[in-house]
Amino acid sequence: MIPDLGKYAAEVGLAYAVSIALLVAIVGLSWRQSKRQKAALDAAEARKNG
Amino acid sequence: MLEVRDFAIERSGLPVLSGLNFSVAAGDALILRGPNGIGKTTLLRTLAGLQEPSAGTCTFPPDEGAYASHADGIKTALTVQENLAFWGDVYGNAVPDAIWDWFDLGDLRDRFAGTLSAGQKRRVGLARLGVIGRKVLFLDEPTVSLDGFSVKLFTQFLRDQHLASGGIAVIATHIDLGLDEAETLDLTPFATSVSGATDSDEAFL
Amino acid sequence: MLEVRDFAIERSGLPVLSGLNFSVAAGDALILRGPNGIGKTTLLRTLAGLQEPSAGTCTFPPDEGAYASHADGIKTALTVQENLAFWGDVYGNAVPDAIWDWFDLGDLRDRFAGTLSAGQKRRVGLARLGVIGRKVLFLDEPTVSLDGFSVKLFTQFLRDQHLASGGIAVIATHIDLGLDEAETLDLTPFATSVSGATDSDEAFL
Amino acid sequence: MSLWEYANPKKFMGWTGPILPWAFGAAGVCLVTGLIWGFFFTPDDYRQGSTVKIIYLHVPAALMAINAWIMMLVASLIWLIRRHHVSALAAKAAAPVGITMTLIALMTGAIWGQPMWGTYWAWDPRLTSFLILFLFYLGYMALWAAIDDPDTAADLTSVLCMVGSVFALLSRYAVNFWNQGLHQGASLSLDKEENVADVFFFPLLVAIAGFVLLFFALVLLRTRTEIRSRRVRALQLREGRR
Amino acid sequence: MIALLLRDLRLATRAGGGFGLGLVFFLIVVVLVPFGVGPETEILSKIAAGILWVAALLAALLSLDRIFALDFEDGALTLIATAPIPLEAVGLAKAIAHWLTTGLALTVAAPVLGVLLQLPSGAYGFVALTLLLGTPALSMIGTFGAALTVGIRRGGLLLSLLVLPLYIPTLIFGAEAVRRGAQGLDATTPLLMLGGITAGAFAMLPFATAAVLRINLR
Amino acid sequence: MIALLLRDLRLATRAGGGFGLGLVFFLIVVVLVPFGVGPETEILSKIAAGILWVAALLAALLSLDRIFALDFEDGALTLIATAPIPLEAVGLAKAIAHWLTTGLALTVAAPVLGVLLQLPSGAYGFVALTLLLGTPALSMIGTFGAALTVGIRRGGLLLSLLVLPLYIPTLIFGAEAVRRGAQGLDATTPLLMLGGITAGAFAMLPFATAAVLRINLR
Ligand code: HEM
Ligand SMILES: Nc1ncnc2c1ncn2[C@@H]1O[C@H](COP(=O)(O)OP(=O)(O)OP(=O)(O)O)[C@@H](O)[C@H]1O
Ligand SMILES: Nc1ncnc2c1ncn2[C@@H]1O[C@H](COP(=O)(O)OP(=O)(O)OP(=O)(O)O)[C@@H](O)[C@H]1O
Ligand SMILES: [Mg+2]
Ligand SMILES: [Mg+2]
Repeated sequence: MIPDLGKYAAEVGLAYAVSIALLVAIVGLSWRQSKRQKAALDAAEARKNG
Repeated sequence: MLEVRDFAIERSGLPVLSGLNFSVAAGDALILRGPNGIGKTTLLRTLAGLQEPSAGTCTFPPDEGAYASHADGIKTALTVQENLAFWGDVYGNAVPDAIWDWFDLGDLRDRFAGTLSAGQKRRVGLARLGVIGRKVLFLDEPTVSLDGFSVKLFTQFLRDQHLASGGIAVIATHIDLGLDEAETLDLTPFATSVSGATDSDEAFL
Repeated sequence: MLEVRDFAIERSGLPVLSGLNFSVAAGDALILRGPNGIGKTTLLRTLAGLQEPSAGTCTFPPDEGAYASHADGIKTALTVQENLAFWGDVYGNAVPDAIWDWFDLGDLRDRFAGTLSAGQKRRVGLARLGVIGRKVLFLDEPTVSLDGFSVKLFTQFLRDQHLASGGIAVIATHIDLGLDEAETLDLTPFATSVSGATDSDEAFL
Repeated sequence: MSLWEYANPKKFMGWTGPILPWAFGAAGVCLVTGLIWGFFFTPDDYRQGSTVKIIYLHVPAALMAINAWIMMLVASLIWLIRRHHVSALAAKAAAPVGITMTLIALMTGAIWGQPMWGTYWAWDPRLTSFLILFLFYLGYMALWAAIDDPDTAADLTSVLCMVGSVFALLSRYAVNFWNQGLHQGASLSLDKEENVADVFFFPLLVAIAGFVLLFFALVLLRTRTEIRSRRVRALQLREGRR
Repeated sequence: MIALLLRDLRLATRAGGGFGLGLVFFLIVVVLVPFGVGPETEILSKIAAGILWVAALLAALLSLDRIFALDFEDGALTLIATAPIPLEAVGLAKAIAHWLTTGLALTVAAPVLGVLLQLPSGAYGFVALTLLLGTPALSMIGTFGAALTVGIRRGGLLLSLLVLPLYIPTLIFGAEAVRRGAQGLDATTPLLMLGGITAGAFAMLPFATAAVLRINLR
Repeated sequence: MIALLLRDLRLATRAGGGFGLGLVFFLIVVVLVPFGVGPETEILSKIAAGILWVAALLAALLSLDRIFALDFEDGALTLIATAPIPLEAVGLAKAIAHWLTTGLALTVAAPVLGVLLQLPSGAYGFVALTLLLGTPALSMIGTFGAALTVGIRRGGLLLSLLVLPLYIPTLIFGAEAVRRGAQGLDATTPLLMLGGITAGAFAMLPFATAAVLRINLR
């Protein structure tokens, strides 16, 4: 099912790998920061109310 | 004549003081008191126009305000004389000859400012006030590092030169200046309660 | 026990004070007084070993001296807690829990030092003295910018913690600390007459 | 009720919360469809061989790199004029996404360059101006990071963004003048004749849609994070007071 | 404004004031490059004009953080901001002082240092001309950058990062004009662009500088 | 000493701390050079190794003034000097912290940036190797220079002036090793010299640094 990439397989594969890695990285980073900040806010909120 | 109405100030988006109302007539001085961190520095900077108040107004004759903080902008590589002459030029005034006596700087006139002791440097910083000829002075702890004699010199300058010629001074200080005729304003009651919100943060609270 | 004999100091090759003799017993404090520019700062720096005296000796238990100047080495990008912990590490001590009360810093513990007011910052600088655990303190105008309450806190710390445990303090100040048991030394009589020459210059005179 | 009301942080948190999953979902669907379509089900180009498949990453990323900067410019202007906090925070939130897009464009381009031009890097104007754009992003983010006070940071970065945009345009002109390029011209024009063949074009469109949606979703998510962190900061400051 | 300009010039010429150090840095970069790339005359003379421009740019860049930081640290900037000089004039005076103490000196020194890099003989005039036209823009853009980072302690490297992309067009047109000029090609366009950038920078950036200073002093 | 090292690393990674900025400066110098000398691949690849070394050296150089100046200005250095850490250890800790935040990053980034300069493919390994061997010396020598100028306000440019001649041997051997290595010649001698300089610097300069600090704090 993998298409025949010919002599440029390395390049095309690398391009896809790098790009997808970068996309995953930015999504993951944003997601983690979001979780962290949410936790920090909940903690601060709890301190304020409690 | 300095008039402050319904004044509120903030520092980094945090309300510091609010509900301030006072006025100082020409020839009068006002002494600000209050514990560390109450907001004296912030108030003086706001009055001097370096930052915006979060509410209220402060009026005094335009182009008559001057602010003096801890850091007195003295260039260590210039002599005392050159330092003062610069401020004279900026404000379009000559350096009054009497200034050397007022602040007991005669002997230090040609010393590089970098070689002065802490108190001597402070005296040069204060002498700037005599050079710029502004009527409304906002002074933040002007007598830090000064010995008793120099404090007296400074009080004398304020009283005999500045206030006597119709000037106004607002002074934050922790020590007793001996300026008995001046009114005192304790800032403690004006500290903003924690629940107050300011412009820039209320959106987030 | 701090003992100073026939001490003479200079600043940039110019003699400043000479003929100083004094000793401070464990548990005692000495207050240095004198007009601006007399040489208090220079004396303290020399005692602390930051510069050489031009004559005389100063003895105190080795590795027990600590110097505190105006600039208190606080990193604005670190929190108060981190700042103190660093000094604790350097001197191999833990930060005593009581320090937050001694200097009323409990509320400021996790603030970045850069966001403190002048007096609050000073308090952090003084709290360092409680962390490093040195016995012989040389303090240059420690209470600058402090309000009355904080000055009291500091005096209390000196008396109850530092001196009570056998510490020594030499303090230059222009204000009254309320440390009544301390001896006072007026430096005015020790000012060197201008004609005196120092080691490094006499070759040219 | 004016449109600006939606930019109130509370309101913003309110209306973005529910659409966030949909935005990510749509982005994911488009991206996966576009990339799989492009990677598996398109023929090779007769000149470029299989490397043409890189286009589905390269072009959308390049487009978004520029569009992210434009979005930041607009958001900065809104902040400077109307002082809507969310606008400043959205600009801040977009920068890391924009720089990632720039990096993807640069790296896929570089990888593509090796088989096509025989070198990973040439000082072609298009490539060079992307490198300059990368530097602008870096500077912008570094300035945000270096300033403690959030409003000051917002003001300063906004001015930087405006001045920087002028100089970015100037740089574009300068590099064009400086060197003749190897890179192909725009072929995604409305003028059908120059366009790439449809087999490449449709998956490319889907991939572009995917990148746009992903950018949108990420900026929403990051803006929400920034709003939360501002609120945490405000609460903490408040606690720190006596 | 004149008072400020004169003071800055006087400070720059005092001990530790930084006058001449930009020049020295320029000299040092120019000296380093042959150590790095090796002594072959032929290569050196090809890259000479470019290296001179890059070195001039780096020398200008590295003296930027003095423009405001010293005045900020000792409080003078706050006092100047409340003095009866518009902040726009302050920005302009600072940029002019920077150019007089740095750009002008670089312009004079560049042809001399060209000898070290085996600069082709036709290029000397163009190097001087382009630097004369271009360095004022470097000073003005740099002043804006310095104002932007004035509140940041030791913002020096951040300043470089912010300013360098802004310097690129000036560099490109400057170096390109020299290269074309030296080969006898028509250098009018890059020279015009260079002049245009300088004029534009002085027309607009004082305002941006003032705005940014106001924000930073708040 | 560990406490100091850890604090410096922490400060460097805080906002405005300067971590990564040395790297960015490196990137920027590398990017500027082609704008100056023009885009021709052939010329660029000839000068690439030399430019990388010069750029690394400049990047290290420009981050030097942070080593002591910040601590000096806020008084921390005086306090550290009276603390129970020998000043020699202070110098060493500062140099190590500088290398970790600057030299190491430069070493990693150099091969990547080599692409921009069309570095010949045989030279990549040698660039990384020589930088790894040489940048510690740059940090240590620079720490000494920073200690020498610590009392001088904004001594940044003066510092560069003092340190650059000290850097020249490192630069020569470093660049030479890469050039020889890339051409397949024997690069043992310059590599050995490079290692020797680093070893010597770390053996001797902490003491010189401490001595100079002592004088400057007087
Ligand atoms: C680091 C290097 C590169 C960068 C920064 C870059 C940048 C860009 C940009 C900004 C676009 C969008 C232009 C537009 O739509 O108007 C683009 C499109 C494109 N690039 Fe690159 N590029 C690079 C290398 C390459 C290489 C090596 C190739 C292949 C030989 C290539 C082939 C293309 C193609 C085919 C398009 C689509 C053109 C179009 O349809 O508009 N690029 N590139
Ligand atoms: N860097 C310097 N170079 C030359 N002379 C100096 C230098 N610093 C201080 N002096 C001079 O040395 C003398 C002693 O200064 P010192 O700072 O010790 O005084 P001080 O007693 O601490 O004064 P203050 O109460 O004002 O702090 C003063 O006359 C001062 O002018
Ligand atoms: N940069 C800053 N960021 C955030 N908060 C700050 C900042 N500077 C000061 N503050 C806070 O603002 C409040 C007011 O500070 P301000 O400096 O005006 O106090 P002050 O009355 O002058 O005190 P002091 O007598 O100690 O000088 C303090 O609680 C302080 O902690
Ligand atoms: Mg204050
Ligand atoms: Mg003193």
